Amino acid sequence: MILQLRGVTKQFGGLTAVKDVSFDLAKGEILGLIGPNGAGKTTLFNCINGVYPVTKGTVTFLGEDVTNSPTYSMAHRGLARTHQIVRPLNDLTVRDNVIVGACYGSKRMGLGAAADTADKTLEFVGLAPRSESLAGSLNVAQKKRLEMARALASQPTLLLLDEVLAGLNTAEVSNMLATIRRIREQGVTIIMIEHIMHAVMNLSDRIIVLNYGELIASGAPDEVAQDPQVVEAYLGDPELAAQLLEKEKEEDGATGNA
Amino acid sequence: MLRKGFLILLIVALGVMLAACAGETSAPAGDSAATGDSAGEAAGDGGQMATIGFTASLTGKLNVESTRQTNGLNLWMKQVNDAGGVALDGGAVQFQSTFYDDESNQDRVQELYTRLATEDGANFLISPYSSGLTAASSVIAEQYEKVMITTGAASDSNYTQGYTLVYQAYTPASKYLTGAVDMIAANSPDLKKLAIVHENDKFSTDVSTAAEEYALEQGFEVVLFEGYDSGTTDFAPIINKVEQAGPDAILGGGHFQDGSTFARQLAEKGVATEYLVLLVAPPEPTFAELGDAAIAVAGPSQWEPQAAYTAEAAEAGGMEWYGPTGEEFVSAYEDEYGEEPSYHAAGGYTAGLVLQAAIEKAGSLETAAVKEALDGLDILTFFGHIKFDTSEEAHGLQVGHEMVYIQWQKNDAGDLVKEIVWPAEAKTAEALHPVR
Amino acid sequence: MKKWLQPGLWIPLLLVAAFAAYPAITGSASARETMFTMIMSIGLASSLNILLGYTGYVSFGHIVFFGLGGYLGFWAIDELGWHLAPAVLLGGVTAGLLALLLGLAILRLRGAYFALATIGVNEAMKSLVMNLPFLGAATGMELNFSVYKSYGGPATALWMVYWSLAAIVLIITVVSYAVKKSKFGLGLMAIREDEDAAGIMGVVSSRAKTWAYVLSAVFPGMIGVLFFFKNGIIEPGSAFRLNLSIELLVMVMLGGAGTVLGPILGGAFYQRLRGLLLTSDLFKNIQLAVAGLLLLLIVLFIPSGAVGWLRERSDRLRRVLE
Amino acid sequence: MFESILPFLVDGLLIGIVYGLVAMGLTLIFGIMNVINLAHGPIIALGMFGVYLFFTYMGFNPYFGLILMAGVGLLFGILIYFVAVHRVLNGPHLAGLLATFAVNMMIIGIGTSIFSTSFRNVDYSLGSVDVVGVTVTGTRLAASFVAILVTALLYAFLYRSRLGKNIRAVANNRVSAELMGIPSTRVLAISFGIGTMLAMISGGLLATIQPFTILSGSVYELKSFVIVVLGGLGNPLGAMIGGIILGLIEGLVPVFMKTTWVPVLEFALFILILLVRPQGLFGAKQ
Repeated sequence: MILQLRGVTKQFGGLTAVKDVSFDLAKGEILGLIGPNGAGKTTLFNCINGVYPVTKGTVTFLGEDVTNSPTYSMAHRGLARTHQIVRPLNDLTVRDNVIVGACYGSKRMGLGAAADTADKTLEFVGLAPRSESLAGSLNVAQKKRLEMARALASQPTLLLLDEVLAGLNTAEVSNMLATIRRIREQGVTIIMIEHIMHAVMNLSDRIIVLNYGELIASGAPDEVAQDPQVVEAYLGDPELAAQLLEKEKEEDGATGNA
Repeated sequence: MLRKGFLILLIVALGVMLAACAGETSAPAGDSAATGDSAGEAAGDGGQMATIGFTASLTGKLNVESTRQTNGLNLWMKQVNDAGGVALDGGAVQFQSTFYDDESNQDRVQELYTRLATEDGANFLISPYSSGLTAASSVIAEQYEKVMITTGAASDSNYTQGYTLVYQAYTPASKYLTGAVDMIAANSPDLKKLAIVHENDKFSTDVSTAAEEYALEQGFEVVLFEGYDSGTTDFAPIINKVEQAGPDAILGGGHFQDGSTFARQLAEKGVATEYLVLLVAPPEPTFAELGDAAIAVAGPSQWEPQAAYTAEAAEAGGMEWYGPTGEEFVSAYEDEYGEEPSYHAAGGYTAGLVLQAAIEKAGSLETAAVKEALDGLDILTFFGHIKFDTSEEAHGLQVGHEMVYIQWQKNDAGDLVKEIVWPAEAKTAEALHPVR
Repeated sequence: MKKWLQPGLWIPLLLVAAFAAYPAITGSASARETMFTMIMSIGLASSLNILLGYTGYVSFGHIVFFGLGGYLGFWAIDELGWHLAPAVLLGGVTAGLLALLLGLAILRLRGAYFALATIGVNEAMKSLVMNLPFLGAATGMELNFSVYKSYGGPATALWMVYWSLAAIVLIITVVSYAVKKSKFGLGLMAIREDEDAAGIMGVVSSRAKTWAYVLSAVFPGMIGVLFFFKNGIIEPGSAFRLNLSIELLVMVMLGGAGTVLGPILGGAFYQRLRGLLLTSDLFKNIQLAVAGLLLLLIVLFIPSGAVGWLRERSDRLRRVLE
Repeated sequence: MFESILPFLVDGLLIGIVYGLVAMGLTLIFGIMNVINLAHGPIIALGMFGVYLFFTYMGFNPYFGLILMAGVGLLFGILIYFVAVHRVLNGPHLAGLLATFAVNMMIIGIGTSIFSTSFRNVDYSLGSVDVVGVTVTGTRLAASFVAILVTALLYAFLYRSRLGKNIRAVANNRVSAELMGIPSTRVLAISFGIGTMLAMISGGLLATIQPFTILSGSVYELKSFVIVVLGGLGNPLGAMIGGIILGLIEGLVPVFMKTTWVPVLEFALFILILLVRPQGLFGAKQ
């Protein structure tokens, strides 16, 4: 097991954002994390990588109890993540952004090695031509790739992807999906939060569903899509519900794109 | 490679150029200063011209006192030059001044005095106003072997730092309030409890510490010894503390503003005391603006227009009389500046006068000769007795000059007037007490 | 390493060296005093830049390190009879230690709270020193003139102090460049851009910030000893002058925060501008207002300062100027 | 014992109430737009000079001068907002600090050249009053009274008037306030004006009880920092409580030790509060 959550609960004042969530994650797996807006998905990420201290429960990463470890120590242990709202280091170049990831990630490389890694990673995500631009000057899709590159450059064991597809156009989405597949091929375990259903259904080996902070379903994509509790949870958001139901039709729609 | 070399050269050139510009202008000198006395310019007929360098606080927190001091010095220079200068062996020497604005700021003083001593070729230096600025300038005077007369710089500590060319015109801080202790002992032998409340700066702390020591020696009890921060405007806590301690007399103060505010707030709170003696503020003519709160407030002064030091007194005391009489000085100053001279103005004039006496005696402008003359100087002027300590430990410390104590009293017409109440031989009225 | 030959390093180094050498070329003591002020500003501004420019923490009370270092060094020379060199080191170490202690505490605060806390630290330290008799309390301390004699007379002593200052400022320039080009510096800049994101990427921000703070404090501590040794007198008011602290901020902003060259140009330009305004009949009385107007225009329209502005103009300049 | 510390207590309390008003403008502006106004000190000094000039040259009663200065302050604050603050509002916090500091330099620079740095007094007396056996000057008592009155009026304005409610809405969340149709720029400008007005009024009150120079504001700016941190940045009522605490410290500490230790304690407390309770002793959480 790479990651184990046991009874993780997070309260903000009176509000319970995440309630008693437990799950396991095996090496090499892609786990989809879905749920309606405000279900506590990002909060759960924040609990896993130490942004928020958890109210209750434990997080075990690579066999060690890492509950409430500071964010940097999670990064050093090999956990990387991207943000739903991108957080580029605006006044640094794209390359420097990625070098930070490499320098301070799981390998804590020296500057020289980090620069090599950064160049390779930028090549990998297709940002090499912009590597000397300031991160602040990128467009949204590029910033998303930058986040990805930064996370990858840290040579993570586990990658948390928070809506990397949101705000991208169709071509950009399929590009990104291809990238994610290739990351998996390198043996990186992934948890991804995603609203674009066909993507998450296609990529994930397994899906867990959060609603009002509670884990309401877990299983293979097909099972989850048909789970009445999940469908009900999504009724509040007709668009998502429609996507969920149409999933069958779109099967394999994005594959074959390399 | 060639291009790189060129670039390096360019940057070095740029740097030096920028430095040069800075060198020219960052001293605020240039045009605002160097206004040599116009009378001095005419001394081209074989006579010599001596340059006196100093800085003054044209701006900054000390500008009022500093300006008066400069006025006094300029008056002296004008009078000497009008009289044809000082006669030396090689012909008469006249004086011109070079000065800069120090903004009452210690950072700039050394830069400016170095400039005066080297580039501007000053023969002699006069100190800036205030002890802190003077301490910084003394290092430079000594380093470049220029005689410096200090005025408006009373702290004793500057004269125990091993300087050999720095001479003090003022009575040192340690003597400022000892006379007040003597006065109280003489007038009201039954009073024993003193409160000393002083501004927490160099000068006032030196004064108060010395006064406390002296008072204890004289058998007084110091029931409160307390400092307050410079710039204090609310004395309520201090006054409450004074009332709690219940002293017979209150000594202390600092500079003009805090002193007059303290006096005012004491009056507002109706604090009863036999004597109230404050530094610096009471001798200032504007202290009278406090109205009734000023009545019976006393203070030490370096000099007062009424002080009548005379040639006869000099003779009696075995000293040489030098310079104008007090009356002559006051009327000349009033003609020139349209106001009564304060002791800062008299101090500035005296600094020049002392220098003149020493140059005359030395018959030379050479530092060594003038230094020797200053060491041996023992004169009485309108400002009082001038004599310097020549010991190694406290060279240049003023040992001749005495403070006078003034007190604000109401005359028969109901106007507030300053009367000299101490020392006994100089007094113009009996000290009024209690204050309230 | 190749990076030591980069123009980003040698341009600022040459510039500082040229400033420093100017009085030696003319041999004028008064030029030396003028340049002392300028080079000191450059050194202090460059030190502040490590915290302000690289790490993004606004310290309003940075002068506390100059003051405290100056005080301790002065005390060692005056009371313990130390030579200037170890005293300068003592000043640096004291300032560094204070920064280390403070770093563990107030660096947890962010943004405006940190800025306010630094003012508080400076004022607290000033009032504390005013109550410490061994440091001369409110009256401060004075050096006996004979001290200078052991350095070969006052003239030699003052030139020695000047060259020591120049050497320290050259070191600061190298350190500033080295930090900027290092992994440590990259971590600092990541903190400046987004402290939380930096943490998530693995930057141990509490530790990095503290070391940046220490580094930016050590040199002002050393410079303080040199300055007050030269002055021969130290008082609480001149050691912990909040105004100077804020002037340093202005210098860094003028030249460009976060660049190696910026604080150097900013320091030189600010001192020169002050000189110009003070000597101009038109501006003499309102020099502060003119400086304020200039600052406002820069903050509003060129927030990245002169060097930052140039770097934004062209990629070529960005490669040359650091 | 109590008898003997009573005068310390009364004086501390009275000046503390005025301190509360001194800091209120600073904390109000911070609460609404997250800007620490470094021009706060010079604005206080302008308030002092305003009352002084009206009194000395036009013979206006200082308390009437205070009302005039309130109007001047409002307009002046709105001017500062549009000249210096508006553009940097969404920038890094350093920009806000530096922009307001630039205003500070300009006011001090021009003020010094007009008024020099010599001390002024508003030569106005209301005599002395006996409060629970302690002699207190009338102007001091009046200053505390006016400070409380102004605080009450401010709260009435913030909680009763439409504009006040808009201000609170903008303070709470500027974006959603805009979505609700509140013109945030206008509201922010007026808020800055009100903050400036409060600073000017407090300056005017101080002028009636103490001498001052154009530079005096900086002393009160430093005090204001301590006060707002005590009471919680952004909380006007907290500022009043913080002011009273500061006044009591200044009044009572001298009973037990030398007055020169007062600033040490003040700033140590200031740092301590920042570290332990950055939201202030009574601060509402942001």
